[in-house]
Amino acid sequence: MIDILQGFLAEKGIYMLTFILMGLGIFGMICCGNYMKKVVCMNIMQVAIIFFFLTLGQKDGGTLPVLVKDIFEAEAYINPLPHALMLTAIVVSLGTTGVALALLMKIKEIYGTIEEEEITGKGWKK
Amino acid sequence: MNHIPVLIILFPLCGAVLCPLISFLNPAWGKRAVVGTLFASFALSVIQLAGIVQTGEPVHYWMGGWAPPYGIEFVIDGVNGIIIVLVAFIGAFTSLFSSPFEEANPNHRFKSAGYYSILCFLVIGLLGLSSTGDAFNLYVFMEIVALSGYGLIAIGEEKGPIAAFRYLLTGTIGACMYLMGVGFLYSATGTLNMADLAIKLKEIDNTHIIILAMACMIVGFGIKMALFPLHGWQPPAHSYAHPAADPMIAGVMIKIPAYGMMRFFFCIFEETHPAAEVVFNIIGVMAVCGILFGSLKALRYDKYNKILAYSSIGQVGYIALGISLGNFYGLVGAVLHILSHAFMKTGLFYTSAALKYKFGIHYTDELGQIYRKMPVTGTAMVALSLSMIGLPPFAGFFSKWYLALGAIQNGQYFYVAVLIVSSLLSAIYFFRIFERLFMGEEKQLEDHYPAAEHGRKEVPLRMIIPVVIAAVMVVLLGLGNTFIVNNVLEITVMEVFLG
Amino acid sequence: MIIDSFRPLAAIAVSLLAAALIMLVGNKVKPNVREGITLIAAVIKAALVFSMVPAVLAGNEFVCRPWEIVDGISLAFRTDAAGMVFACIASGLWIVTSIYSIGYMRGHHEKNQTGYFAAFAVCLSSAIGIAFAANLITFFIFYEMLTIATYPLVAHYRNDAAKASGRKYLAYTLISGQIFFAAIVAIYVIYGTLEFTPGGFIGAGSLPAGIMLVLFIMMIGGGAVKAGVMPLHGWLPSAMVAPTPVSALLHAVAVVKAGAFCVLRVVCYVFGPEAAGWCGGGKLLSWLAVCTIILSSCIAMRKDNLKARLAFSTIGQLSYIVLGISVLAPYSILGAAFHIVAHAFLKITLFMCAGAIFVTTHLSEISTMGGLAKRMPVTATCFTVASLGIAGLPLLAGFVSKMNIIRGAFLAGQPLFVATLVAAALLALSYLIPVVRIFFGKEVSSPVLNEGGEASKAMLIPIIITAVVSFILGVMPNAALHLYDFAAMAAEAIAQGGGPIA
Amino acid sequence: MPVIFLEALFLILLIAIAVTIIFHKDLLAVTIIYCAFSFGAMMLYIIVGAADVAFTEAVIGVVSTVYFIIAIKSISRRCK
Amino acid sequence: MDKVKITGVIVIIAGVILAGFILGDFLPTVGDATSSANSYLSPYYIEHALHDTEAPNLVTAVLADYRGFDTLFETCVMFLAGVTALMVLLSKRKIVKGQRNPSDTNGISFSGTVLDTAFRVLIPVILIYAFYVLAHGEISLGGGFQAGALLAIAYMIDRLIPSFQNRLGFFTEETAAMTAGVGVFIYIFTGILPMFNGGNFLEYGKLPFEFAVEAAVMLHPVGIFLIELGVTVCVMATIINILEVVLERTKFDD
Repeated sequence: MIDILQGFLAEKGIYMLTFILMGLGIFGMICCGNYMKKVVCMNIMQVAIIFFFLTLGQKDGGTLPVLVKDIFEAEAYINPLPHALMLTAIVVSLGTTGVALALLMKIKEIYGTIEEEEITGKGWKK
Repeated sequence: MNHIPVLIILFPLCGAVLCPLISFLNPAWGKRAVVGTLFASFALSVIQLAGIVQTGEPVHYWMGGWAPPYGIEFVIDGVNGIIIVLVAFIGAFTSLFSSPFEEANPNHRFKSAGYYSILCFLVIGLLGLSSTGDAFNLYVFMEIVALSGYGLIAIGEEKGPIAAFRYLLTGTIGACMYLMGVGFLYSATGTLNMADLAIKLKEIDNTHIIILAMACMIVGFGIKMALFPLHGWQPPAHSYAHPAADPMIAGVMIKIPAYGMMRFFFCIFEETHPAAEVVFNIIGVMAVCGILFGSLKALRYDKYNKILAYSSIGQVGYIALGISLGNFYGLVGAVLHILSHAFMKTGLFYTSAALKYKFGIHYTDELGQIYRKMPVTGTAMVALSLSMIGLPPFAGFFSKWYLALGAIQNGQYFYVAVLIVSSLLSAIYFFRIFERLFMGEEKQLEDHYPAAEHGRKEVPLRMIIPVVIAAVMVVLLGLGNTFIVNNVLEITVMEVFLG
Repeated sequence: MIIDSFRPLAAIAVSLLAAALIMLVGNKVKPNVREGITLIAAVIKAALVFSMVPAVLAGNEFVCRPWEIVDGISLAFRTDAAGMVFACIASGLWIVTSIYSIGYMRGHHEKNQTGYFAAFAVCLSSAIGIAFAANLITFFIFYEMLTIATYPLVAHYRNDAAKASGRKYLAYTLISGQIFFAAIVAIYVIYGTLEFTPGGFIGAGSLPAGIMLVLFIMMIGGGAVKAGVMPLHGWLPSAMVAPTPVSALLHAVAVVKAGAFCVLRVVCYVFGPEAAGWCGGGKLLSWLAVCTIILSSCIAMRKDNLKARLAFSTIGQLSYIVLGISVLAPYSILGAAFHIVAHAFLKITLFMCAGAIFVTTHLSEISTMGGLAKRMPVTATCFTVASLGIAGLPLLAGFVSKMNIIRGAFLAGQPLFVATLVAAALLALSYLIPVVRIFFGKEVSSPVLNEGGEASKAMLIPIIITAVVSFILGVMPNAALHLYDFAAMAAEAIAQGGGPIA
Repeated sequence: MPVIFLEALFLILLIAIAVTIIFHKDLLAVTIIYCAFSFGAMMLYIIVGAADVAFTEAVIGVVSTVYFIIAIKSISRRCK
Repeated sequence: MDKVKITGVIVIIAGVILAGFILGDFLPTVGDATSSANSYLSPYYIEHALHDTEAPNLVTAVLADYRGFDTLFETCVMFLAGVTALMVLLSKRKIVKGQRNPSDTNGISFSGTVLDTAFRVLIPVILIYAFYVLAHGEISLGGGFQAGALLAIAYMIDRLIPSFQNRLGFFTEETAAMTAGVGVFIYIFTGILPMFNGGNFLEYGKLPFEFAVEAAVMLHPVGIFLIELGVTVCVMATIINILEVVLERTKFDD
């Protein structure tokens, strides 16, 4: 039973859960009326993508990608490339969040609200 | 070792990061650092293109000396060589163009420095986006472009922040989608280098993942280039951005992702792949809808920038149409349209910014008889608009010619009809502007910045030069298109894109 | 023999440069300088064009291929016989119209004269470009340039009426132009060439007849709109709101003639008589032309506004050319080519007369012009001469061309067309002679006609010149520029169907 | 127990947190929950062996939470 | 609205699960050491990193050396984010600061000396740890980014707790942005140096410091340290920058 579950998780389950998380993030970005929550959901989505990349580099029986004396076999370590990539992506997400928050404060100053509906009602479309 | 590919980026990069510090020491020199480095980068890009045309070989530059696929490399062939020239060209002149704007509000020392820094980063990002040969590096540059775009849109007019915020949300989804696509490709091949990806993808038979990656790429690049159903962020962003930076944002920022898309679909995915045909058809449908939608929507607005923004949606559709055709003439048309539309839209936004700068004009019904007060701007506007409609001998006509040629070669007569309809629709809204420009009632207009420009007829020379250059380039690009096609595109498109 | 020369390009560039110069300095210098530029450019241009006449007449061709304009096709200019016919009248009449414009614009105290003269110069450039274009893409570039350059002239007054007619003009010409463009692309993809070839490069039967007919219609549409063939003529009468020199230009020199010339190029140099006849396009076009001739003559009779009557007369006369071409017989093509010349001189005389009358007396309705001959005898006389010429009376230019068209139609076994042509001549008489009768009538219908004198010299001299020329052309069709020979050469080349002379 | 179950467990936890964030009305609470989300993500990264990424995520979790809280101070706390 | 959200969430969960079952397994099995992702580039990095770059931490080796160019622009993104945030809020009015004293409410006020003292003790620890992380980036976990963020966190604590009187606070929003720029410039400069010595951009092996080391490969740790230093400065300054920008325009009235 555990074997089957493990096999299922390894083949599909983890990816499914990751995609669900990503889907929720995108859904939140689209459906939440509050801009602040949109930003939080954006972060959720980014976490999902980062995790997706990390799972690609996962290796059974591998350890952290820090070399230990005398062990240089490729099988012994987890793939370091996705980690390096995701470090970059994570920093980018922090930058984006910072800018988004600054924008939110500016929007609050101009419109007095950060609710999508209220802003749309104030003649945004024109 | 030839360092030009990286120097093109490094010069403005140094200017951009040191601009705040230099401005702190001496406000005038911060600006000059950015403008100077951008012009240096433009000169270098021209040298680089000349070298590529002479040798006919793409230039490779290995970052850190690491051979691809282990390190990051820059690959510059004819097509992106010319696009780099375009970006550096427009970037340099836009930085020149924006200086009167920044002098007009000297209330804060950092304001000018920050503006130039962000603008410079936009240029850097676009340069990197077009020169990189690494899929993940492309993502990083995409984010640079996006972040600087958010900044320049947010510091624009009153609705700028909210336009920027919407762009931020949509743009992040786009970038993440692109990243997803790269993830799929990486999971299937284990490499990130584009050339290497192309080789590896030929070997694998896992079709699902290629389709998924293609879908993600379409969404990712589609959002960045404002392709039809994914264009929502674009009209507000282009209409409310900082007027001086708007030429760059509207003219170039949405074109380079189109080039990226082209590169992915022709260099990395095989265009003979069974899924490719479906994907190309989908892009074609999106393009057609975008062309018609953009042109129709532009008819509804009176705001000059909005009209231009919606027409951009249509024009990006032209490029996507060229991509979806997938034959030689279609691709040549798409690349030429990237070039010509960049100059047209940049020029039109220059005129828009000049109007805003001089008289604070935002709406076309304020344009009455403005050509008497600003003859150069008025003339440039006419030339650029005629090019947008696609009338000879301006550049817009010739890219349309190649697109139509490609469409008929593929037997897609419907696309030709769409091109024609779109030309006619754009003729309607541009001639409406002309009517107002030449035949509208003259309005009493007051100088927007009376203190800065007392008693002058036109806008300052630094703004006139870019306007004139854009208009001249549209003519030159039209009459000299075969120079580009024969010397640069013919070889590169055949070899790089169509294998 | 082929002569590589930049003369064709120079002839085009002269007036473009003049336009640029006028735009740049027009508002800063005195009107005399500005108009001096126009006149000098006109003279240089005419000299350039006329200087090529002897060589072309001797069977040579001036060819100029400056550079490739799109992949695989050069921007190419070639002075073949048909092109020379059009170029000669366009450049020759530009001088006349310029002089006349100066008189008219000053007499009428028009605004925006700088833009007017600049646009006029661009129009002429495009006309010469159209005449000399050696392939379809060059042709199309100048054709669209003409469309755009004419727009400011049509909308010259910048009031609501002008705006409306400008829109109408653009709607007709741009739509047809874009369709023309699509057809060009299709032809390039299918046949791999766009070079004008006497006798056409499209072989009969190389495409299914239906598709070829569609292509034919798409291409002819571009010319037919400008030439005012009947269902597509709507813009022409409403463009009458423009100043009279513009109407003269539109109707006599550049625009409608460019349309007719476009029809000639498409039918005879792209499709060729054989393919045009095979796909049924020739027949379609000739019936359209017949209908246009009859209908427009009938409408012209009912118009009281002089310019409107002349406009419908133009529509009818242009359809003569179209009919001549679409009969597809050598003589009729000769006649059509020569009718471009004849009608140019005749109709420009008529329009200039109408303009002179309007500027001098401010009268525009025919019914108010009774007894005009008393005040303006020279104008009235010239008007009479031109009217008779339009009707096709012997000794005047119109006779030569109509005779040849009829001869061609007769030899081609189309008696119905012959009948139409003869009837149309009578109809032309019936709508122009009443005007003449009113002019020379005893009864003076407007008080302004009792006093004052003739029109100003700047207007009068061009009128006299064109009237005299149309008489000379009627007596000696080959006088001076050998335009008749050119027309004959063109018809002969088309009939023989020689390959491209490039 | 294989690592993969832990992964799945934490992913489900994250999904639950995400759903909570989407439905919650109090922005300050959302921020605090997001802090928990960030922590969960960090654990997840450690589980898959990406210690560097986890380290970064931990640091960023702190920084962005502080940003969020300060921003909420100047923006209203309630949301519709 | 809530109903829409509930439906949406359910649809997404169900949709992804369905799609996962319907589509075949096109992604590699999690943990599969033989998948193409794990068997093409990664063995090269693992086996050659130490030899190539002298950095036992593979992630740092890849991040700072093999793909150092990415990291340069990652740093640029941070700098850019700081400048952008500053530019966006530049026109917004700042909240006027009063005299800084313990009772000042400009800052999140933690009441009680215990917490204050706890944080006071924390700051030097964090600082030391940050420098450790910076210096040991290529050997063990961490690197420039984490070090910078830790430094910034120390600053944050100092800045946010009113009773600390902001002793570390020598930054304003503008000086922070400038410092971030200098940080990026350190990075770029480190990259440019090898170009004078015949190397490519960021080719640490050609740094002009041959006299100090016995083998060219030993220059790699030097290069990595230098760029990590740049990253640290930039990241620290940017986080402080955004913090100052947001903080100075926020009123803490409760």
